[in-house]
Amino acid sequence: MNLILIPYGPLVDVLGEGPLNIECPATTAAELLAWLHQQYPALQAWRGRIACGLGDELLRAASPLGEAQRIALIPPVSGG
Amino acid sequence: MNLILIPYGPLVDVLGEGPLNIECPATTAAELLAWLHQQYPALQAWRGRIACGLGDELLRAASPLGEAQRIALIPPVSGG
Amino acid sequence: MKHLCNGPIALEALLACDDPACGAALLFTGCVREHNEGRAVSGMLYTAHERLADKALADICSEALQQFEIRSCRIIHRLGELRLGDISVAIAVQSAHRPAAYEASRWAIEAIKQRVPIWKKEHYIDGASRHLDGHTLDAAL
Amino acid sequence: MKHLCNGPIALEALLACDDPACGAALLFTGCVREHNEGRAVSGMLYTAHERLADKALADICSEALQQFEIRSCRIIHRLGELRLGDISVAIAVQSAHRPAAYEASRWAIEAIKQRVPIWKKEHYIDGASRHLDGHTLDAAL
Repeated sequence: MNLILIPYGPLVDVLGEGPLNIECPATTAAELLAWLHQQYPALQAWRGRIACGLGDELLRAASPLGEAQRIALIPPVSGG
Repeated sequence: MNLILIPYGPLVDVLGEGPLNIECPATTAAELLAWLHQQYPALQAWRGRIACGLGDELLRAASPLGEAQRIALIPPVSGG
Repeated sequence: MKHLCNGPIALEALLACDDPACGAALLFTGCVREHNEGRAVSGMLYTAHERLADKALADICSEALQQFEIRSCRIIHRLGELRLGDISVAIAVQSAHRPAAYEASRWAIEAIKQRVPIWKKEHYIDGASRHLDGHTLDAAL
Repeated sequence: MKHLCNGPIALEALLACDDPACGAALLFTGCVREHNEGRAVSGMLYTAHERLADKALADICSEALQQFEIRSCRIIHRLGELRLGDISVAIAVQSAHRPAAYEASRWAIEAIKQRVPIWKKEHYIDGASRHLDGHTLDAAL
């Protein structure tokens, strides 16, 4: 599946500003993250700590992904 | 002893704006209040609830009073 | 009288944060409410023993600085006739970290209500007025 | 974006109290501090997932209104490059009685730090910069 990834916050330091056009076998949000961790070992510190956003919604683990979707990669937050 | 009493807050409703010039046998703050309660039965609701001020100090029960002092009569407070 | 005023409280001055060690500021304001204990309020008269009230408010600021990890505490209480919505009291606290600001501000407003010789007289829309019940000072006899 | 801004936060608008049922107002402001974790800070960059952040801040306002006896809750978070002393976030809560205002304000700032997709990147006087550690969202996978 083709996806467009937008890294946020400290993930920009690891993945660049993006958007990243990727081609991956993932069909759910959880599968996307598993694939990402395999492809980018530098994400190790964020294992279990990244949320996926689509539009103005956060995705669940089993949320299905669709072709050409823009997925926000959202690391731990530090506003305030 | 001659004293000048200045009522504050709701005590103004009972004793008037003041200052009240009084002549009384009290020699301490506690004695003054005992005498006041005798003279002004309308103060009944404030028994044990009035503090005495002299200058920028609050008096203790045994604080001695002096001739012609101006004593502030300070009922329960309701600022804020 | 550093802590008392007779007109609107200057909030801008209270908000000013020129201490770069502060990461949090909390401004509490109390104002005249349209209802109290079920009665419709039209306004409020605040009177004070000004000398003792100013001293008590200064004491509260000093004690807040001692008791809590805060960098500043400023309190202004307004006196005179206030209308609905007018601010009667403002407490500005600044600190490095936010928990101390909340704790100190909360402590200060309770201390004001318990210790400062200021009195409210409520005016009602039916034309009546009355002094509110208050907190007896520790020094009461 | 109702809850986000790119320049100084307009505090006057947040302070305005035109609800005569309110007796208490609390304004929390967080600002950039000169030290953090022992390092001398020169400034801070705030970035956000703006759409999700605005929604999360709106949710926090709604939830505060449901959970606490308050009449209004307004939150503004500033984004972009901030200097020392600049206000990054402001929370204005108004209520009939003060305890609810304190509780809601305190709850809201904690919720902001835990739930809103905004990130700090600290700049240090030695020229270095780094993103701060943060709170993992409940939705993290």
